[in-house]
Amino acid sequence: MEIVFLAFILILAIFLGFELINKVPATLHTPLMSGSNAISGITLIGALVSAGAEQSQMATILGVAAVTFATINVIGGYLVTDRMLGMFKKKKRELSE
Amino acid sequence: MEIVFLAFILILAIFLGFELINKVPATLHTPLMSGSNAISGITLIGALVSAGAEQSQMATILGVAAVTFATINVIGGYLVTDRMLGMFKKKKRELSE
Amino acid sequence: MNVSIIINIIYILSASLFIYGLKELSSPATARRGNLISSLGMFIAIVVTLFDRGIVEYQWIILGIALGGAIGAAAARIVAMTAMPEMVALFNGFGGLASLLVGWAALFGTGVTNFTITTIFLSILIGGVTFTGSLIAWGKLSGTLNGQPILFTGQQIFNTVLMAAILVCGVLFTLDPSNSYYLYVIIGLSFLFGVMFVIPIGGGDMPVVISLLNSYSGLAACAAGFAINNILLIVAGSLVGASGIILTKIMCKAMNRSLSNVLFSGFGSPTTAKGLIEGTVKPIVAEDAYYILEAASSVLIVPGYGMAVAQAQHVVKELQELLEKNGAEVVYGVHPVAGRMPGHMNVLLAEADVSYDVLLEMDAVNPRMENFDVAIVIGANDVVNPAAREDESSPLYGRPIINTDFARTVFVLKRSMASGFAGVDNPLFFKENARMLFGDAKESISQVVREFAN
Amino acid sequence: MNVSIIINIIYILSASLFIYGLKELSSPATARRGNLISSLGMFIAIVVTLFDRGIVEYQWIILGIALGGAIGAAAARIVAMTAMPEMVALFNGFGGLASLLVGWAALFGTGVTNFTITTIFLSILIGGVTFTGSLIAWGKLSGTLNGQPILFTGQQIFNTVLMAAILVCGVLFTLDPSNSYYLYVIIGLSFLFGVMFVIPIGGGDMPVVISLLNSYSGLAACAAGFAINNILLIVAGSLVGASGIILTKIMCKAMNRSLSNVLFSGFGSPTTAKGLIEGTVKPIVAEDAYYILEAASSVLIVPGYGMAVAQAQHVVKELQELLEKNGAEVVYGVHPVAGRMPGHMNVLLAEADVSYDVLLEMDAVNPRMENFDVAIVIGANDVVNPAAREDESSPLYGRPIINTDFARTVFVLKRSMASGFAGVDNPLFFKENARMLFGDAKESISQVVREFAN
Amino acid sequence: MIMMIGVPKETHGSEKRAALTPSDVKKLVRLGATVQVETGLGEKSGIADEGYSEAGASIVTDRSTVLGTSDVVLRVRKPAVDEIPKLKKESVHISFLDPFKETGLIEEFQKHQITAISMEMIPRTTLAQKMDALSSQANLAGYVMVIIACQKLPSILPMMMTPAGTLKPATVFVIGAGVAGLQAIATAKRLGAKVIAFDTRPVVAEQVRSLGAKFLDIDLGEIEQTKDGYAVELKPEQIELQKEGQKKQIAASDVVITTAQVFGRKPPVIVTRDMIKEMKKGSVIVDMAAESGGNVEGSAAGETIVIDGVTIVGDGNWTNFVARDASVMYSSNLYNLIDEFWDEENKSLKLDFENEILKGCVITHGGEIVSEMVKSLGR
Amino acid sequence: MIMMIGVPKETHGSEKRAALTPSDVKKLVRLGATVQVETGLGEKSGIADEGYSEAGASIVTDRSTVLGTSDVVLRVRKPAVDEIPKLKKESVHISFLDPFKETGLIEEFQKHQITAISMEMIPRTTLAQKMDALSSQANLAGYVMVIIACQKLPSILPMMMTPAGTLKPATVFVIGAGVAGLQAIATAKRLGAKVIAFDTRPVVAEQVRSLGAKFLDIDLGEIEQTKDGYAVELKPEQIELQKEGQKKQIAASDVVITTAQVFGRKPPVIVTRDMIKEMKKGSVIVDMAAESGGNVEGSAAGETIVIDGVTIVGDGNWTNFVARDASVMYSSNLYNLIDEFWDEENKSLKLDFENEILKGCVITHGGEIVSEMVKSLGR
Ligand SMILES: NC(=O)c1ccc[n+]([C@@H]2O[C@H](COP(=O)([O-])OP(=O)(O)OC[C@H]3O[C@@H](n4cnc5c(N)ncnc54)[C@H](OP(=O)(O)O)[C@@H]3O)[C@@H](O)[C@H]2O)c1
Ligand SMILES: NC(=O)c1ccc[n+]([C@@H]2O[C@H](COP(=O)([O-])OP(=O)(O)OC[C@H]3O[C@@H](n4cnc5c(N)ncnc54)[C@H](OP(=O)(O)O)[C@@H]3O)[C@@H](O)[C@H]2O)c1
Ligand SMILES: NC(=O)c1ccc[n+]([C@@H]2O[C@H](COP(=O)([O-])OP(=O)(O)OC[C@H]3O[C@@H](n4cnc5c(N)ncnc54)[C@H](O)[C@@H]3O)[C@@H](O)[C@H]2O)c1
Ligand SMILES: NC(=O)c1ccc[n+]([C@@H]2O[C@H](COP(=O)([O-])OP(=O)(O)OC[C@H]3O[C@@H](n4cnc5c(N)ncnc54)[C@H](O)[C@@H]3O)[C@@H](O)[C@H]2O)c1
Repeated sequence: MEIVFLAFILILAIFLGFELINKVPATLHTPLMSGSNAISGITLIGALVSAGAEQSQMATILGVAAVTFATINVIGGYLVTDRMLGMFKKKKRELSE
Repeated sequence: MEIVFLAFILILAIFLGFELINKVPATLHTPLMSGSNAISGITLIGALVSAGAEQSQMATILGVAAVTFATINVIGGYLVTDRMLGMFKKKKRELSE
Repeated sequence: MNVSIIINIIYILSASLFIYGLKELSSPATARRGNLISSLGMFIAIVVTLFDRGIVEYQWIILGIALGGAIGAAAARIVAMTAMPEMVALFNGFGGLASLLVGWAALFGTGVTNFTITTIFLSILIGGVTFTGSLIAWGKLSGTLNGQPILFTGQQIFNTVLMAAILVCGVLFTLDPSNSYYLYVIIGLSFLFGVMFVIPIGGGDMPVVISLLNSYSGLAACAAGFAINNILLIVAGSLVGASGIILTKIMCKAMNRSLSNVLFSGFGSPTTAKGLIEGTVKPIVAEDAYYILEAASSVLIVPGYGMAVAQAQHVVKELQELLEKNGAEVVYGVHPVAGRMPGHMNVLLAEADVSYDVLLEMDAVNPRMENFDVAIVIGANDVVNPAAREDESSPLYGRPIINTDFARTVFVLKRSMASGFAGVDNPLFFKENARMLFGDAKESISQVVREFAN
Repeated sequence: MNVSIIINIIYILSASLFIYGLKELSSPATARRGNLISSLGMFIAIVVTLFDRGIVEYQWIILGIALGGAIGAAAARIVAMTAMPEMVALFNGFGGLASLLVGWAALFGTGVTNFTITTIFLSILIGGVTFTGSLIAWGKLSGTLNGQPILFTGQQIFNTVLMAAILVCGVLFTLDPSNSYYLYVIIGLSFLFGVMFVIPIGGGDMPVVISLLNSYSGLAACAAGFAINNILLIVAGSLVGASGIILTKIMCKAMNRSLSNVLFSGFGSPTTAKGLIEGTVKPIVAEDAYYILEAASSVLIVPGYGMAVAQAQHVVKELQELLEKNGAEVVYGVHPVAGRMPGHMNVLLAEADVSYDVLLEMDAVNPRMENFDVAIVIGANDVVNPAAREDESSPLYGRPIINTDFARTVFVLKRSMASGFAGVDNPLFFKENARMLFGDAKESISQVVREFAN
Repeated sequence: MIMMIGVPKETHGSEKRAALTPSDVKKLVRLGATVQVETGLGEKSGIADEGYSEAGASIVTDRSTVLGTSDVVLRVRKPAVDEIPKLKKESVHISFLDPFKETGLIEEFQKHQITAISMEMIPRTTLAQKMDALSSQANLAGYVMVIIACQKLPSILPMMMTPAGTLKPATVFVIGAGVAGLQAIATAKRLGAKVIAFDTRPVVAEQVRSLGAKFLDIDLGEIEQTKDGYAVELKPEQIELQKEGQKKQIAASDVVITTAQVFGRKPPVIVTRDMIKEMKKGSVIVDMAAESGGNVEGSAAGETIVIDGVTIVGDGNWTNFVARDASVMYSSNLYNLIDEFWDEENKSLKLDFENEILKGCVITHGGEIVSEMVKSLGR
Repeated sequence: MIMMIGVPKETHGSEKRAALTPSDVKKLVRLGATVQVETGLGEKSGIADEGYSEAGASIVTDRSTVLGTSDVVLRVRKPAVDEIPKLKKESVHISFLDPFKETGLIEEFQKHQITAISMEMIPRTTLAQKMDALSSQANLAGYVMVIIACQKLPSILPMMMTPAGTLKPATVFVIGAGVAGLQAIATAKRLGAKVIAFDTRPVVAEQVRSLGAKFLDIDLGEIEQTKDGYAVELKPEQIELQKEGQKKQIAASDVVITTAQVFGRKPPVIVTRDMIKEMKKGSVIVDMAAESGGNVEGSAAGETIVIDGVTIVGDGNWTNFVARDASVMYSSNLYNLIDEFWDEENKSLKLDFENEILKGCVITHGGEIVSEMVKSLGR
């Protein structure tokens, strides 16, 4: 039964993903890409479970490596996105002053 | 655990519902309302289960009544929507000829 | 894999069809197909449900479906085109009622937990409100009931008390679900609440109310889904619930109102202007004007002093080009006294490089007026005032005008309901086929032009 | 309620934050907040996961997080603004690698069914492709690798064989998950496939590729979610997967290319025009032109013969008004020989009712050229040809021109790369600060005007 | 009895217009009237006798026949006093009459029991607009004045940025933005001039702007306009305020066109000699109403003169420069008037003296002065 | 040695232009030249002597001083032959010269060792555009011809829909859409006329349309243009084709403006008597080149005549109607020419005879004819 639920969730999420991005100005292409890339670092959650579950040494090693890489992705992704958007904001503010 | 899945599904469906209807021309307001009203007749599914489950006489009676009303909603809803949209289409076709 | 999983996989398919159908329904080009797709989703959902292990008795079901199907189909076929909105209201009410019944029936099911009881309560409550609310809306729209908003002192207090009562009953019911007394009270109160909800709203606002109730019936289905633990009900119900609310907001915006203003102001009663002029002023927004223009194959533009004031000639030319590109014939009907000096319109239209070939005199456009799909009156007033033809007491009586009121549809672009040079009211604005596009003419036309671009 | 349910409820919240964040990220006004919201979602998801019953060993986790966090933060801080895209590529690659590792680690988990193995295979495959693909993209963008597309005969066949091999290994692996040999082969092949996927694509198209790989890394996360049975991974992963594909399509559209054209044509290599003229022609679409204009506070419009041919004067005036409404100063720089007769531009601009006050002579605009945020060259060519200043061999040498190439940004609106009256090439089009907005001038400006409207 | 409509040739030397055009002859014939025109009627506006005869009019060589046998006589200008006796008794005479000044003429009409209709007295109501010859002619005059100014000005109106330098646009200042003034504004604007206008009636500002021109704001205190849309006379101190406000604008203008009039009064003097002195050499002033006094100090009726290097055009009779179109419009005004009061059944003109329009424009009837305005003036 | 630039008054009776304006005097002085002008130079174009003296020129009453003491003499029109001997030897003389016809004049220049520069021979290259007086004057002529046509036409150009009926827009047909023709098109278009144009050079069609006017398509077979952008002469059968194609358009036009020219040749006759006969009475034809033969059969040089009821304007010297602006442009052309060849160091004119521009426009130098074109004609 669980698989049904998961499938339902998958389908809904995919539809939602399609709908969310409707019309993006080109200036936002890169930040949006970077921001959603950061979200894809959600695999970190999985990595945490793997790393912490003490299943086997191999799993832990893999898990810790995964945690490291995923964290780079998450932290780096969010910060870079923020920097990009910060520039954008400033330019706009300059104008309004 | 099931409830978690259901809640996830609910949230996603609600977000999706919000996203789906972005910009609707006024000419489509009524058909869209009518069409989504027909979808809300999905309660028919529930009614079918209630009516057919032979839980108790009361449930069956209620279920059958529900089936009847829900069917009116579903059948009537889709047909009316189709009629409305048919009119619309014809007007457009006239033009292109 | 067991049957339940197969059923659920079909449900996923069905939900996808609903989603896709809804998406297509919201664009004119694909709407009809969208409806078809969504009905296909419904069909497979129904068929597959019938295979449910739990369903053992088919005869009653068949009866219910046959009866409901016949009524629904007949109603949908017979109903006059103009009565469709009230028919939708009625259907919606039945949907609400069905949710109420499903919720109720779920009480008799197995594994009734606290959580299920809560959702049963919700499905009964929302279903009941939807039911009576829709009935009232139907009555107001069809004229069975008076369209005027019904307001009385203490209404607010009464409604608050009512809500509190429902809540209390709900809690009691959850604590003791076997006591059907609470159940009946809840059903009764939710019916009453549905009535109270709709009566203070004027007949003119009923479409918005129906849309909102439609959203509610989705929520009711969703609640019923929780009650009987059915994912498809949850998904479809919440889809309708959410999209219905958005649609309601869009409809309010199109009327330039807020939702709360619609629900609580007692506005929206059909109005009649005083004096000889009868009818309702029907405002329109640029977007809708665009949809009508887009479908028009012959368009008459009647410019007046307002076009000059707005300096709208350039955008008017742009609109002309877009309409022509869209396959429509566009001509200008220039009244000899339009503007404030002889040839005023000519000066401006020449500036915008409008070809002389499409500038027609009043006498050239009037005979073919019935054949224009749309006449766009741009900042003209006196020169299209039908009082000159109809109303002997009018100071304009006897002056020839451009009979835009004979065109299939007339758009009047001006900033307000103010009168023109002659200072007399214009019955054109109240005609059945007239739509007012309020705002500075240049702004308004620019907006329409933009719609063409999208 | 047990911990797992609480965790999952938090996950729901976190997913909602991701959804909302993504939505806000796609509009300029809210993008930054969107990113913040999404990071908040990530934060609570991480925190709550740490409470997972299954997690018993924290020291390694802390180490991993600390290390990764430090690297990520440092990289994000240090990277030069211009190097951001390649940084994103790198991050993305790490994300893919992480998914690969998570999938791999899941092999050692409990309850490994056929289904789980399939998803593990998928997460390893997609993760691997994403990893090496992103690395190559990073190399091409940063210049570490040559940006030229690498094409060799038999490439198609090689890739087909590669894919088949992966598939076969996948099946074998699923049948015998304990045999780690297949696993290593799959990892190796997926790495190879990632490389093969990106090398035939030119450096100029890398942003599209990164966006696509980003979508893949979402899918990888999704697959990993199935593998370890984590809803949040599934939801967030599929969100990113789907929205990434849409974004990729949008980016292709903005470049006027199809996705398959980008991926398989070997196009997009940086080009250099022959002869003396150096640099790349950088086309721009109306939408982007709008974003730059929207931020400009002083704009120079330089009209030429092409404006006359396109009869674009009226829309130019409209653009002027919109820019002014937006707070920018707009002036026209009219070159004495622009057009085909003396005063040609004056005739047209007067027709469009452009105030004389904003019509400036060449000598009035040239000294302040550096201060214009944007110079919009509308169908002018010879009169803005810097060869007249720079290139002694040019037949135009010595003729005074409007030095639009000194403005911060120049938009050149014309239909092609064709030359003007004098028949000589124009180095302006290749300058660093020049952007070509190709198309009929009237069309192009109308599009920009529409962007202002939205 | 069929109605005879007669049109004699214009006698005033400089008058080129014809009171009736062939296309309107055709329309009158269609109404059921008989039309006779004097030979050579349309010559000066480029219409041959054949045009008229083809349209259904009879061409008459003898002028007195036209005058003496017609039930309705149409012309442009007021008749010579000595021609009144030649008219058929109780006939209708329609033309410009200048009734406030021409008391002798009015008396003569009275004496011979002629129903005299004055075209300048057509009221400015919505319904009478189509018969309003003052407007139709003023409109053309507005165009003509600009063309004449262009021709006299030693520079061009539009701006031109050329390899041989930039020519600035000429500045045209229009004083009085009634019918003629507005058309002058439109025409100058079309030619690319910088146009500024002034009028005492505040409603005009919006109209000026609706033509894309600028309005000069001068605060004169309270200003009214009559119900017919005419301006009221300014108080002396207001005139001073106006002059002060315009001084700078006049000095900065290449062309000044004055059309300021107050119905039934001598036009105010707005441009004085010292203002002219301040203008650039070669500038042009067109004084629309020079013939009836004018807005410009020193302007000569019917002449173009140069004062302090400034050309002052006071030619008057502006529409004669575009005689063909002017005839078309005037003739159409007359036809609309006749058509309005035509009795379909009897195929004749039936004047209903209770009608608002006729109350205004009929001056004499049955030996009496019937116009209230002219009467009140007579007292 | 400081360079003396002198400007004598124009002697031709109808010439109102001045070869130099005060603002260009100022610029020349800034270059380092001395400028002397004959008294009354700018009178007819509205420039007082004070203007010049304020700008830094000395006002000279004696004409022979101006001629005899100047190193460079500037004027508009070609000089009288008897004034050449009065010029300083080896001085430079810049003006229109009509060098193909004025062989006597050229000889006289040769004899007195004058460097004669002909303004009509400035090549039509990109770089010389700022000195191109033919273009700058033709441009103004285009405007003037339309204004004159407006003034002669008994109707108005724009369309007007009024209570007194609708006036159709006048149709203006422009034959030859070079510099003058294009400006005529633009001006007529501005005034609201329906404008149609024709030219033999196919590239012109787009230019005409870029002004919002229509182009009359007549298929004449192959057509070329010279590298300077001038038209080549048509073959006789092509001229016939053209006439045939234009006939109907001419008959339907209220105004016809002809500017068709072929550089160095007599203009082709395009509008014949029978075409004129087909036109409406009162229509106007403006023949730009009437003075050098003209495009219209029967047009009179320097005069306005009426043939078959059609007014044919052959006045010529068009820019004199806008003498001030014409002077500004011509003067600016001259200044640009001097500036181009000014030697900053020696503060004097330094003519480099290898320069493409000078190769074209210098006719005589050091007693020789140096212009290849004039030379080839002499043989
Ligand atoms: N042609 C002539 O020679 C002449 C001369 C004098 C008088 N008249 C008289 O003027 C009248 C002309 O008739 P008409 O229909 O052209 O004009 P009108 O009757 O005066 O009506 C003009 C309308 O334009 C609207 N308007 C003004 N500014 C606007 C803007 N910026 N955007 C949109 N609408 C705007 C006004 O309504 P809102 O305020 O609601 O926007 C007004 O009702 C006739 O009565 C005629 O007799 C004509
Ligand atoms: N002013 C005068 O009196 C005069 C007289 C004769 C010659 N000239 C010469 O003409 C030239 C004028 O310079 P200029 O810069 O104005 O013009 P230009 O150099 O001729 O360039 C015009 C440009 O406009 C573009 N264009 C044409 N139609 C267009 C359309 N519909 N939409 C967008 N672009 C369009 C063309 O490029 P695409 O084909 O790629 O679109 C062309 O490169 C000078 O060389 C001057 O010497 C001037
Ligand atoms: N109701 C109608 O249908 C109708 C018909 C025709 C005209 N009109 C209106 O009547 C108005 C007057 O028409 P007209 O042109 O025949 O008027 P006019 O010839 O009497 O006067 C010309 C203008 O001069 C102005 N003026 C007077 N004194 C002035 C001063 N001291 N300084 C500056 N300007 C001064 C007047 O205000 C008027 O605008 C117009 O606005 C016109 O729109 C209305
Ligand atoms: N390169 C430059 O910078 C430059 C400078 C000035 C002018 N020009 C170009 O040179 C061209 C000619 O200039 P112009 O006006 O001095 O020429 P022009 O006065 O010699 O001739 C006027 C026009 O008459 C046309 N014509 C000749 N025979 C004709 C016939 N039989 N029927 C109809 N038309 C006929 C010609 O094609 C020309 O367009 C123009 O197009 C102009 O753009 C170029």
